[in-house]
Amino acid sequence: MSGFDASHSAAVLWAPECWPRLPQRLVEMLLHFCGAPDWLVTIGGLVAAAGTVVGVFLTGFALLSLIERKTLARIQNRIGPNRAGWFGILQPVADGIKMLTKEDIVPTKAEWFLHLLAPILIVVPSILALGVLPYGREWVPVPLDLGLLFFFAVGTLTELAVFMAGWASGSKFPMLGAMRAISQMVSYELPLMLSALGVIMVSGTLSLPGIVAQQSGFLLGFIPAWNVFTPWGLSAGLVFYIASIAEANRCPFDLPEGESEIVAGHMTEYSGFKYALFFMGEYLGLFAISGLGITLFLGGWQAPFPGLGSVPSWIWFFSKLVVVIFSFLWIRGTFPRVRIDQLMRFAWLCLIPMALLTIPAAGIWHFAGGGLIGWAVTVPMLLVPWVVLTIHYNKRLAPATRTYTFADS
Amino acid sequence: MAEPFHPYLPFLLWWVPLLPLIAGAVIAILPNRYGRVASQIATGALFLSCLIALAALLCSLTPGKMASSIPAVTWLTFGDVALQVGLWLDPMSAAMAAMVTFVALWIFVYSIGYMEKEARFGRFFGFLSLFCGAMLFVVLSNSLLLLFMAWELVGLASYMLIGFYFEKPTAAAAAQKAFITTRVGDMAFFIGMIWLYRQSGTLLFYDNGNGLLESGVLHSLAGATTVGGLAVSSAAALLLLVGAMGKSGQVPLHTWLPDAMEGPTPVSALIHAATMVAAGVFLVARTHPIFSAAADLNGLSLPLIAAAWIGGITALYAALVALAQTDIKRILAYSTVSQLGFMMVALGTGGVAAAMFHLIAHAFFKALLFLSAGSVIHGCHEEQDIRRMGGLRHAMPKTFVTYAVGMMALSGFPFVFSGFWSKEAILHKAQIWPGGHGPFLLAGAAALLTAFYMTRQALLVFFGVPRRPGVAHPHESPSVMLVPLYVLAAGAVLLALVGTPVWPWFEEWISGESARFDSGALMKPEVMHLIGLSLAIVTLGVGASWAIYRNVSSDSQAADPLAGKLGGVWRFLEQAMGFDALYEKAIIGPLAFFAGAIDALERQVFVPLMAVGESCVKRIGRWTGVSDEKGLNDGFDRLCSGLQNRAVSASRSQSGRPQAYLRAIGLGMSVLLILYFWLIA
Amino acid sequence: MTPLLILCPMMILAALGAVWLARPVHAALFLALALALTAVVYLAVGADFIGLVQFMVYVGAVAVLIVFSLLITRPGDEAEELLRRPRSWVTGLACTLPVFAVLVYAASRHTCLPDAAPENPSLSVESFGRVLFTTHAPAVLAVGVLLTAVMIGAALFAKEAHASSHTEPTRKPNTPGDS
Amino acid sequence: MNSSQHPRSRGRWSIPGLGLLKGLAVTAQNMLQSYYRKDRMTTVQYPEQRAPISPNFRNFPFLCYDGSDPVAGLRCTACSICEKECPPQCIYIVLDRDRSGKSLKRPKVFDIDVSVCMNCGICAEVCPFDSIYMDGEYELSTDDRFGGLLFGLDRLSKSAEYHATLRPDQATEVAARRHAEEQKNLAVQAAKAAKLKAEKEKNAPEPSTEGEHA
Amino acid sequence: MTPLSLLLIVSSLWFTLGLFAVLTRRNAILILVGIELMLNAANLNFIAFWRYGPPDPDFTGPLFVLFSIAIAAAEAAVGLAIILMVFRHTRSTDLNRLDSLHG
Repeated sequence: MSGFDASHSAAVLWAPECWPRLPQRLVEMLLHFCGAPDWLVTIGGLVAAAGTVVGVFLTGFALLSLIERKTLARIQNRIGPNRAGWFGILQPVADGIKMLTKEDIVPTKAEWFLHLLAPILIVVPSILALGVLPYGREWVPVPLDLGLLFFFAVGTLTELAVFMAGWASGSKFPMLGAMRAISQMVSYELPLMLSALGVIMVSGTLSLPGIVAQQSGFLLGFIPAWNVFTPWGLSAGLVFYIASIAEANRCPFDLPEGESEIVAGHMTEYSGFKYALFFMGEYLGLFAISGLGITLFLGGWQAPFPGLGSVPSWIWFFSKLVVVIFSFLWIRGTFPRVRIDQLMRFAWLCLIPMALLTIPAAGIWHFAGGGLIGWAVTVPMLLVPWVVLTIHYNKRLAPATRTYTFADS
Repeated sequence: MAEPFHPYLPFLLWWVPLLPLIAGAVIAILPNRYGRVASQIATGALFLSCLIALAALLCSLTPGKMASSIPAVTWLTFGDVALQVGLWLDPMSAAMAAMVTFVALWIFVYSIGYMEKEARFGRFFGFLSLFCGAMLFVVLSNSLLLLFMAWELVGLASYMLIGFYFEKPTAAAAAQKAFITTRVGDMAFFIGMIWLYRQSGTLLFYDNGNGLLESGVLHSLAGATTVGGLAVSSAAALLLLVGAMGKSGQVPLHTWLPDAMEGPTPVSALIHAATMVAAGVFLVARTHPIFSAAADLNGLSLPLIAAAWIGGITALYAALVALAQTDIKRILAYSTVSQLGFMMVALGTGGVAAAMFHLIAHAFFKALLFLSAGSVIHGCHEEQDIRRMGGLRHAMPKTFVTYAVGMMALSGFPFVFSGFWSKEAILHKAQIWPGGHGPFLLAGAAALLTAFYMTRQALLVFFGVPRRPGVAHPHESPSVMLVPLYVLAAGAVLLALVGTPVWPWFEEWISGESARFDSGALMKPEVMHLIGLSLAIVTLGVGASWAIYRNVSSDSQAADPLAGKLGGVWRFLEQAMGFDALYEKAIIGPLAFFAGAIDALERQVFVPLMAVGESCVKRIGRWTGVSDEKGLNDGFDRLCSGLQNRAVSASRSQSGRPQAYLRAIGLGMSVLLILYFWLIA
Repeated sequence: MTPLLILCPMMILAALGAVWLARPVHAALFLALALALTAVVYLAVGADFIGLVQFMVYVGAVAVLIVFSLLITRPGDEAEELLRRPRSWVTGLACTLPVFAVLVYAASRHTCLPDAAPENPSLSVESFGRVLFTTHAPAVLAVGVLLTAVMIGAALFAKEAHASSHTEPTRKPNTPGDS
Repeated sequence: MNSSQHPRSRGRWSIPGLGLLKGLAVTAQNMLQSYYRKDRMTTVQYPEQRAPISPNFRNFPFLCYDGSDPVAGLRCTACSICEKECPPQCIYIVLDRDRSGKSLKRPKVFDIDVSVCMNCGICAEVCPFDSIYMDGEYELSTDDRFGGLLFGLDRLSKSAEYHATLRPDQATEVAARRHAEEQKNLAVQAAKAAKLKAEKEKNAPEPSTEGEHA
Repeated sequence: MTPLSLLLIVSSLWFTLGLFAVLTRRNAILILVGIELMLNAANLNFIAFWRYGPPDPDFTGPLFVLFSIAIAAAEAAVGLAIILMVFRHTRSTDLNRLDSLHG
């Protein structure tokens, strides 16, 4: 990125498409007119850009923590937080104040440094991952050529952080929770990455803006050319969706912190601000992985209907994000938590085979040019294994009927 | 008429062999209880591939487009060497593919009825599909390498099918015998293949002038000489011939073929008619240009002569042995060996087209015969001994008719049966062969005997009175088994239409010329002469057999009428001229003797020596004991404890810890390094 | 050059930590740090793709695997034992120092490459992938077969051990909670 | 999971995933209807709204008095049965006496330490004077841990009307009984008085004139 | 000091340290740590020579590193599986306790 380019016209600067970059431009302009050297202008602009992303998503985090509680309450026919501010709108602030003012407890047996490092390491990769997503036509904070690889690479750091949290707490529940979390994350990372492979093959690039650009246009004039509207894309997207629920430790795959079994998993020995950091890391990770799913399968910032070019593209991205996040909440409000053996079996026996199958399907689709032949070959190729695997999973791999000795069933 | 099919040919032809292979793979992962589904998959896949093969046959009928290469696919690249595989469609392979798929399809249908009650029903069809797919690759391959791989697959599938009843020790032994015997030939084939590759740098048959079977490469192959002035092409061809002998059951590698009767009857039909044994003959036919590359002016070359003689000998030998057999399937097996000998004669004497015609005709009527025999066996409740049958034409009239058609085609009944014309063509080729009359005479005698023993078999099985003690009443087979018989019988008859001298369409087509109708061809003196000879042979054989076996005793234990007249010769024939015994003596015997000798050495020499040593040691021990008692006791103890202490401290270095060893190694290496630099400085 | 000057001492320190620290978990975490620093070095010299792969495989998979097995086996600290057995590390040093000397010697011989040689351009994924899947396709296939075999093998190991733990129920259970 | 019988009983299965979708539909319905069907919402907005408490609800004890004077109308006679029966011994009673030391049959001190009380209700069970009952009040939080939770007579004494609002059935029953007893007592006293009078009349020859004077 | 020689020195130090760990560590998993260090030292050399060495249009260095990484991952997986199996049998990952072959 070069220094400030004075040739930016005011029209471009103030266009709705560019609003999210306003802070960056303004800081650059300010520094430029103050006579700062070029490198300082660049760095200042980058800091402002990063600040925009972080600010947007921290606000999102605050709102989400409230909306999640409200939604879950409504699903359970309750009202939810409504005391702090109008309709409880200030609840996140109240929570934040509570978290910040709580005592920070470090257990005697804990290793204080790793204990401190873990919550930080949980937040960092999420923010890094958020940095490479394309939010709009003009809004890509860091346009990397290897964006997807970068996303997955930093994503792996979370596992080490969880391990640190579990181990450094020096107590049993965190340790058990960390072991669960690591085995779950390792298992579900495979289908996650494998399902992204098909997209890489078809778009021929690892750059996330490139992947979004590949999904532009409309089929038959009204169906958006998103990957999810192809047979392999639907299959891979489904795998990606399920695996991302597990990667984000969301219900029904939230056993690392299954409060009815192991208190709070690896976060058991944390309190106050560190605990809040864990929460923040989790929500930011949720945003990041939903954003990646949108980028890979739901067309990123592409508009869902033709003729909507005047609407700023980042609005589409965030609308999709809201829909996806809401689906996560809905699922959390609906399904009970699964058992750990069911969880692992599902990953290894259902998701990974399906993710592997989508790769040849994507290849066939690519070389068949996507026409009727592509549909004719890939639909049965994917549909049959899905049906067979799910029925098989339901019938044979589900645990045997339990008989209760002391209770009438 | 097949014009619209042409553009899709390169894509579709791959599916001819691939469909059965895929079916086999699918069946392999199906649970055993889905046997019926498996049979449907296998038959359906073969049906599709049969349709494609017939379409391909139609394509190759178009003049000028008779040969088409399916673009080669690079299979593996090692450095700058690329191994290519591809398919080749010419009249020969088209006809073979159509025949294999068609005959095998009906064998599949037949198996659905025949193997119905089998526990491993599904697996059987998996193997059958694998077998067919491999054979189709053999037939359609445009590369010696692909052919060889498919060839080995054929061997594997035959091994599994012959040993299908692996609980039976004889079946398991027969499967091993088949596998190992053909392996002898395969080794030669492999060496020949590698030699050809080394000499020519390619394994593709046709490759725009650079292929193995095209003139440029053939010239260079024939030009190079090896041991004894033999052209390289001839030497390699001889090796290929050995491979073909192993697969096609030529003397002396034929012993596995009769034993292969241990497999289920449809398997026998498949092996003898369409797939396994035909592979050998097809190999020679396909590589015939190599065989004749170094031919002299008369068209003679060493491998061709060898093929002709081996074929003749095999034909006569097997026919003789078949005379004395009593197992219905064994007779058919030997007749197959004999007919393969015919084909070899034809190949040796230059009649590739005649050989192919006989191969295809034989496929039809031999499949027919085997399936009919299976029907008979099925109807007689798994009875295979012809001495215990008889009079079956009343019990199973439909089977009788089809069997009679097959038997007459095999014996060479004149004019309306394909066997007559194909055999006649071979004899014609053999007769005019410039290399001598030996193969012709051998083949003629074999034809006579063929008519004889086939008539004998038919008489014993279907005529006369029932001779079956303790066997329940025979019954006709279900229609799922009969329909294939009708179809194949029709084929055995109808094929005669395209191979008569009057309209030798098939041979001309194979040779790449357009056939024309020539009613005068029948009147040519040499053709008339030969037809007369054939007629005489058949009449003589059938007549003699009729005379001898017309009134066979109704006692199933009674000796064969010929046995008394021939005496020892009969028994010799019954033992298949002692080939098995010969191998027993020549190969297994010495090995057993060697083992026995070593055993004897152990028992007779070493054990007594040990006994002597033992007594010596005992004596010494007693003496030492005494001397020890007498005063060495103390000193010896001290010595012992001292030794023990040293041993303990020495054993401490063997800590069993890998790192200690590693460190020791590292230290040694460091010392060496220091020494090295010291010496350099 | 500047990033390297910053990174190299950190790498050395991290490796020292991985080798010298008494607590196995600390050693493993330092290994993870060292591997991550290597990835950063790769990024710094322009091998972006390799750097990210290194991060993903080593930090994301290998380090996590090592740490996970440490969690399962719960080894005790090694400090005392290492000090109590000076023989092992004295001999270890005796073995490794000459190796180090030889390596440094070899390295010094190789720096006679022209320092002013033009630097290779950084790694472009597209051309890299093209080379990988054309010239080296057999090697990729071989690695694929190897990885499949490893997966099956590791699963078999785990399975067998599982069976044996069933047959020998008398073994003393692991004493938990030393951490 | 869709069948009403057993989730995965042999031989019955449906389209995979259908059960999940049904579950999602149920929760979606819950969520949407919560906005317009008020009968779904059961939340009571506490400080503004309160749920009526059940007559069976019991919290800490209180002392009941009749009439309007909490001292004079107190039913308690300081008999100390409750003090003795109380399992955690959170009741402390001092009997009120006059100068001469004669019992006034009322408590001078009646303390209950509600931080000790375990709400068992035994005191209310054993009280023969219908004096002590379990209260329904629950907003007792205080910042004075000791003094604020030691309830004296002033906090414990509550009127019989309060009891009637808390547990109407019990209160009317008790009131009726007490009234009957009172009537009986009155009758007995009247009888006694009549007897006394009769004896007096027997002793005195002309009681009637005396009575008229009285 | 050129970047190449700097990287070479770091890599030789890493190799030496890894070897030292292999020779002196007692825990089998930590020996694996040492082996990983040695492997990475080699990888570092490949990258260093590719970057600062003679021109290399075929990406030989990165390719070798890529394969080496794949194989190292396989090695780690199998090695840890073996160690875990040993652990299940002997309840220890201490190599010095696995000396049933001692003299």
